[in-house]
Amino acid sequence: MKRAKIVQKRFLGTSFVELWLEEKDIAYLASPGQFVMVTIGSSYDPFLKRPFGILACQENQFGLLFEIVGRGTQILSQLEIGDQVDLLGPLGNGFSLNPKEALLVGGGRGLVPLYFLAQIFTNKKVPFQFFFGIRSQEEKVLIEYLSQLPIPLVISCQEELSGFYCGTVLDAFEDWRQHHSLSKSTPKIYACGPQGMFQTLAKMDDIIPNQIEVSLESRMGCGYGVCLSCAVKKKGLPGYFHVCKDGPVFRLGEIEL
Amino acid sequence: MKRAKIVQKRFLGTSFVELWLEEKDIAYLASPGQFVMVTIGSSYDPFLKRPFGILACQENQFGLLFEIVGRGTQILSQLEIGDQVDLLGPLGNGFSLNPKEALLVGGGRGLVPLYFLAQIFTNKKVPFQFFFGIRSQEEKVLIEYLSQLPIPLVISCQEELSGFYCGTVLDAFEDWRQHHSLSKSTPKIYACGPQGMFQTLAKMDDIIPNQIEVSLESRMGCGYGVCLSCAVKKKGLPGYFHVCKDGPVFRLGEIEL
Amino acid sequence: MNLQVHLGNLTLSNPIILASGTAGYGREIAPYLDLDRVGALTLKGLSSNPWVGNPPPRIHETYAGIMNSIGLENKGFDRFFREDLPFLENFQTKIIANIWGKTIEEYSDIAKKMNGLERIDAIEVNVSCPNIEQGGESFSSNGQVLCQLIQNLRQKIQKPLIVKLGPNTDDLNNVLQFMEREGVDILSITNTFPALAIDVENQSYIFSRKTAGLSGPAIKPLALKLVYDVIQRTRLPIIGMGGIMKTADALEYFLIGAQAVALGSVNLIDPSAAVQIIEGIKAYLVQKNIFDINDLIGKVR
Amino acid sequence: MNLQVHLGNLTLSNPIILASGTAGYGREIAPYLDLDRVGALTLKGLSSNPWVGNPPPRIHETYAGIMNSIGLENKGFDRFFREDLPFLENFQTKIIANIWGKTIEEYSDIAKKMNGLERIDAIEVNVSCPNIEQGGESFSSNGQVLCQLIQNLRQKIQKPLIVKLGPNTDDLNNVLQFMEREGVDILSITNTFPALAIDVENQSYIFSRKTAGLSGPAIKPLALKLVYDVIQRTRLPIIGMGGIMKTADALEYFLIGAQAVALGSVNLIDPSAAVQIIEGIKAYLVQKNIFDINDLIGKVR
Ligand SMILES: Cc1cc2nc3c(=O)[nH]c(=O)nc-3n(C[C@H](O)[C@H](O)[C@H](O)COP(=O)(O)OP(=O)(O)OC[C@H]3O[C@@H](n4cnc5c(N)ncnc54)[C@H](O)[C@@H]3O)c2cc1C
Ligand SMILES: Cc1cc2nc3c(=O)[nH]c(=O)nc-3n(C[C@H](O)[C@H](O)[C@H](O)COP(=O)(O)OP(=O)(O)OC[C@H]3O[C@@H](n4cnc5c(N)ncnc54)[C@H](O)[C@@H]3O)c2cc1C
Ligand SMILES: Cc1cc2nc3c(=O)[nH]c(=O)nc-3n(C[C@H](O)[C@H](O)[C@H](O)COP(=O)(O)O)c2cc1C
Ligand SMILES: Cc1cc2nc3c(=O)[nH]c(=O)nc-3n(C[C@H](O)[C@H](O)[C@H](O)COP(=O)(O)O)c2cc1C
Ligand code: FES
Ligand code: FES
Repeated sequence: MKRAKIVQKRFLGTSFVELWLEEKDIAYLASPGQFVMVTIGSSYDPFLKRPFGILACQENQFGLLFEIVGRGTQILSQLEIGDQVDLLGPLGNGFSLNPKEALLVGGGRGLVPLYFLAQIFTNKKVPFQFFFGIRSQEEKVLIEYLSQLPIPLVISCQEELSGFYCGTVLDAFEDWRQHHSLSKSTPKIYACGPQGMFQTLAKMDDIIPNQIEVSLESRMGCGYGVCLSCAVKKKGLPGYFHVCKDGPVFRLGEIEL
Repeated sequence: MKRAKIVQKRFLGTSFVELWLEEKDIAYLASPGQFVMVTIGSSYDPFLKRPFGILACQENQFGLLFEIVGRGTQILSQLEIGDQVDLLGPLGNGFSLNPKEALLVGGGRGLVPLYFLAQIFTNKKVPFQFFFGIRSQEEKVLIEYLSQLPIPLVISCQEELSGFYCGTVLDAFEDWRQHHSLSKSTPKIYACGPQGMFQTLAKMDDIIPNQIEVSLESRMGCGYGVCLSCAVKKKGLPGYFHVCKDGPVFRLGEIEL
Repeated sequence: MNLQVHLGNLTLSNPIILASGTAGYGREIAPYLDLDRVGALTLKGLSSNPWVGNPPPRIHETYAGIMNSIGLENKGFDRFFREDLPFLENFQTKIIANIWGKTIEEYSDIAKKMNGLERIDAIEVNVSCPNIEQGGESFSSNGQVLCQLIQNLRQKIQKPLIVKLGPNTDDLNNVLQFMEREGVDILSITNTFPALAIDVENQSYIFSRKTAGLSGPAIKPLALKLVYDVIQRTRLPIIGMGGIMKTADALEYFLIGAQAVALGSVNLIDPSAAVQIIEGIKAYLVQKNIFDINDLIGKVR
Repeated sequence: MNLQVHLGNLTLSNPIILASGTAGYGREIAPYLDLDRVGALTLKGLSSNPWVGNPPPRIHETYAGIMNSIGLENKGFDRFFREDLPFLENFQTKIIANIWGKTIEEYSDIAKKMNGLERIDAIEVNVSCPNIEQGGESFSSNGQVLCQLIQNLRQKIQKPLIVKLGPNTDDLNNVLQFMEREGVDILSITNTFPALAIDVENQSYIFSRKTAGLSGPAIKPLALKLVYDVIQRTRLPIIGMGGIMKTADALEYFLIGAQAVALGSVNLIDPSAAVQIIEGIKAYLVQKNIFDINDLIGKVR
């Protein structure tokens, strides 16, 4: 197990928290799509660690950005700069990093691995476009967060929000695709967001699910492959993948949603 | 349940912590010997509240002084100024407050209720003498703490410690008694300390156990009389007292140690 | 909104009960909780004669739970009658007397006395007590003895009769059938779970009786399973308990079919928990657009 | 200092075992834990043929515990043989194969295969599996069937045979006697506890099979009691488990007489816990001036 010190903390609105942690190994090794398992509190209630995607790495630090949705994230949000947390990582496979061209499609906290990916693509000069959608005004903080990156962005909001596309991120994505003739080499699509988004994406015209990489969430017991809790059904085959080992990044065509 | 804010915190050495909490009702109502039940952490592990004697009250604040001995006190020691704690109190009966003259005999963290008592006696101009003993150098911080009060002190240490009586507090007490002819109205004795101290005290010459008030510790489930966990055997009678309701202050003669 | 529930002929204004042994005789918890807010108060287990209980330590903290070995200490009927009953007259809340004995006769005796008190609305029989005529085994560890006890008590008790089961009831299916036949009104499940703890520092048992009863949040998923199993096998109304700490815990019991729930260990750490849970249930019903709590009971099949 | 223990004909360099299902097939946990430090590694339960297991969700957090409904997913003997066995050849630690089947024949089949592998030091039989020939009831819920299974496997297995019991073994006394007679070498206790959880938001069961197995710190006092009860009734050596998180927890099991302990859920949250516990035990022995761990085993009577 690794121990990391919190070196930066920031609330984004009331329900998102950005943490920066100092842990050399993770900071050097992590790649977009990978995650860490974080110990919650110092007691056995809550018991399990919680998985969080890696947001970015800088020297010997790495960032997390999480949404407060339950007990674990609530407790985590109370940590302060200087506190230590135990964690395992980096875990999982991560996205493929050498497409000719890429489209990133994210919703809500699905931002996290794509943000990291966008940074890598920027450095590597891989041309890409980032589509990002939020459900409501409350998530506006995520837009502001993302806008700090000097990257091509298309932003949508399901509520009316002046200056932004009104609809789901896939509506915006579809709209964009109709107005832009894609280059001959179809760009690779990377997606992270809620279950429903993946389902809709899989059914869209001109989409080859096996060329889309998605980063999944699932309930995890261990995060490193021993407990087999994180099952996701294989498509067209018997049995399950395990999100923590085989994923969290899968080709959209190989999993049953 | 009451919620109090921590307004002061200080480590005394490495194993004692003084906390001051803001809670009007407790601060106004508490009397020496009474205690509070403090919630530990925000999870169900550890589960039970922990009992702590009240050290002093000042306006709308009251003090605690505790020794880090296990998991609960460890967690409590990590609280910071500004943090909130849930508690019940003031609980228990407390010492009698109107003796003609008094001798206070305490060991280790037994200091707490006697410190409060000494303050009250000072205010009420009840003449008294405070005997306080520590086991080792490590507890020296308690002596320094106590020495801040302008009260007549006899201090002992079981280890050699220059300037102080070498032996147990009861050795020092006995020694003092032999050199001082007590006034006609035998002074009332108030004691708080480890089990062994009470046992020795009960067996000392010229001691009338029923004139000694002792403040006991015991394992507590609730602190307010519903669970019956805090049993202490009645002397010469069948059955048990309950430390949280019938005590924590008892006459030394009425309990089996 | 309706929170009223009917457990056979016992009607509660709401389905939140304080469990036996965790609310004293009412007086102790009253400074922290308006007794008229809860559906019922179950009294600490009483026997006909006073009983001193076990030597300390009587409580031990485990991971998210507590073990207790109070040993059924109680002041006996007479002192209860003098010291506590008058206080209870000040409230409208339903009062459930919890009774026990070391022999069937002792049970009978306290049952008759309680049955004679107007202020007592129902009688809950704790059958997880050592039977001194059977070598100190629990009454519930022998189905036949248990049935005998229940039959005897049913004759003495005209008030609603609640039988409180523990986790290891012998021959459960037959006992359940017998209780239905004999006209037991309500079951309450579960008492504490037999458990063990060792003091590794002193290399001894923590408790003088070695084993003690585990309660609290640790047991919730097990207690819920027990209640579920019994609900599948009987039509008697059920008071579910074990590890309820929050509204959501209570709702789990209602959803599998418990008509009421009791709060035990939580009272030790928060004497006003019951009120918060009642408020939480109301909020849940509003959110789910349910008017009557009875429409929630047994909704998950 | 001696940490070596003998469980019948199985000798472990120290009495800390990794429990089945919480350490994979060794490879998964090896990056976090030197496998040669532990007394033994128990493999995730294997059946002769691959088994897909249950649909998600498969895990649910409870107060200081977890419920799992993995459904015995495993890659089957052949893939284990190809993919994992070679890796295990790199270590000296003892390897215990945990096996299961849906019929006695399936058990037999995997038993024979495992018995033929040199690298496997002992075979642990998980008897808390659904028996499809008996309507999906667990093998351990019918004493007669259980004895039949054990007799059959004893004939197939020349290696040390460990039978792993759960909390609700039918007719335990007779089963224990039978196992002694048939020459079972070791017992391991306990598997997870049957438990239930409800999703109150969605008003449904959390798990598709409704019930699931509870493990982790919540069950420790109950598991310790189970182990204690079995120790009173048998002379077979015992591997105790259930909720061990820290050194003190392991010591409780040794003090009541378990010859070894296994760590389960703790591995999920801290894959190197075993090493810390081993170090903790050494420190305890030093403090208590005990040279041989065997002098600690059963010290509390
Ligand atoms: C690989 C991976 C990467 C992740 N990265 C991020 C990230 O970067 N930022 C972020 O905010 N979150 C991320 N998550 C999700 C995050 O792990 C959960 O939000 C967190 O564990 C919830 O913990 P909690 O104790 O606050 O909520 P809980 O109290 O455990 O649950 C709150 C609610 O969410 C539901 N729930 C909890 N976990 C899951 C789950 N895994 N799947 C479906 N429902 C669930 C519960 O049923 C409940 O309704 C990631 C998850 C995975 C698997
Ligand atoms: C009325 C009352 C007033 C008290 N006032 C003070 C005070 O002012 N300052 C102070 O420092 N402490 C006081 N105590 C003691 C304090 O409550 C305990 O030290 C504390 O609860 C220990 O909690 P823990 O979780 O740190 O220890 P745990 O981890 O629970 O236990 C640590 C060790 O102490 C033992 N232990 C724990 N509680 C008790 C007990 N009650 N009796 C005997 N052994 C026990 C355990 O077996 C273990 O060996 C008081 C106790 C009572 C009953
Ligand atoms: C300290 C304590 C004392 C108890 N005394 C009794 C009792 O006298 N009679 C009884 O039937 N149950 C008694 N119980 C059991 C509780 O009523 C309840 O059945 C059990 O604690 C499970 O619920 P919980 O997990 O909410 O505590 C007692 C429990 C505790 C913790
Ligand atoms: C995720 C998980 C998977 C398990 N798989 C198996 C298994 O395949 N075979 C088996 O006999 N026991 C299995 N168990 C039970 C454990 O080996 C152990 O008996 C139980 O978890 C109790 O120990 P613990 O409280 O330390 O976890 C599993 C437990 C968990 C938590
Ligand atoms: S979370 Fe344990 S195997 Fe994936
Ligand atoms: S601690 Fe519960 S009655 Fe005293």
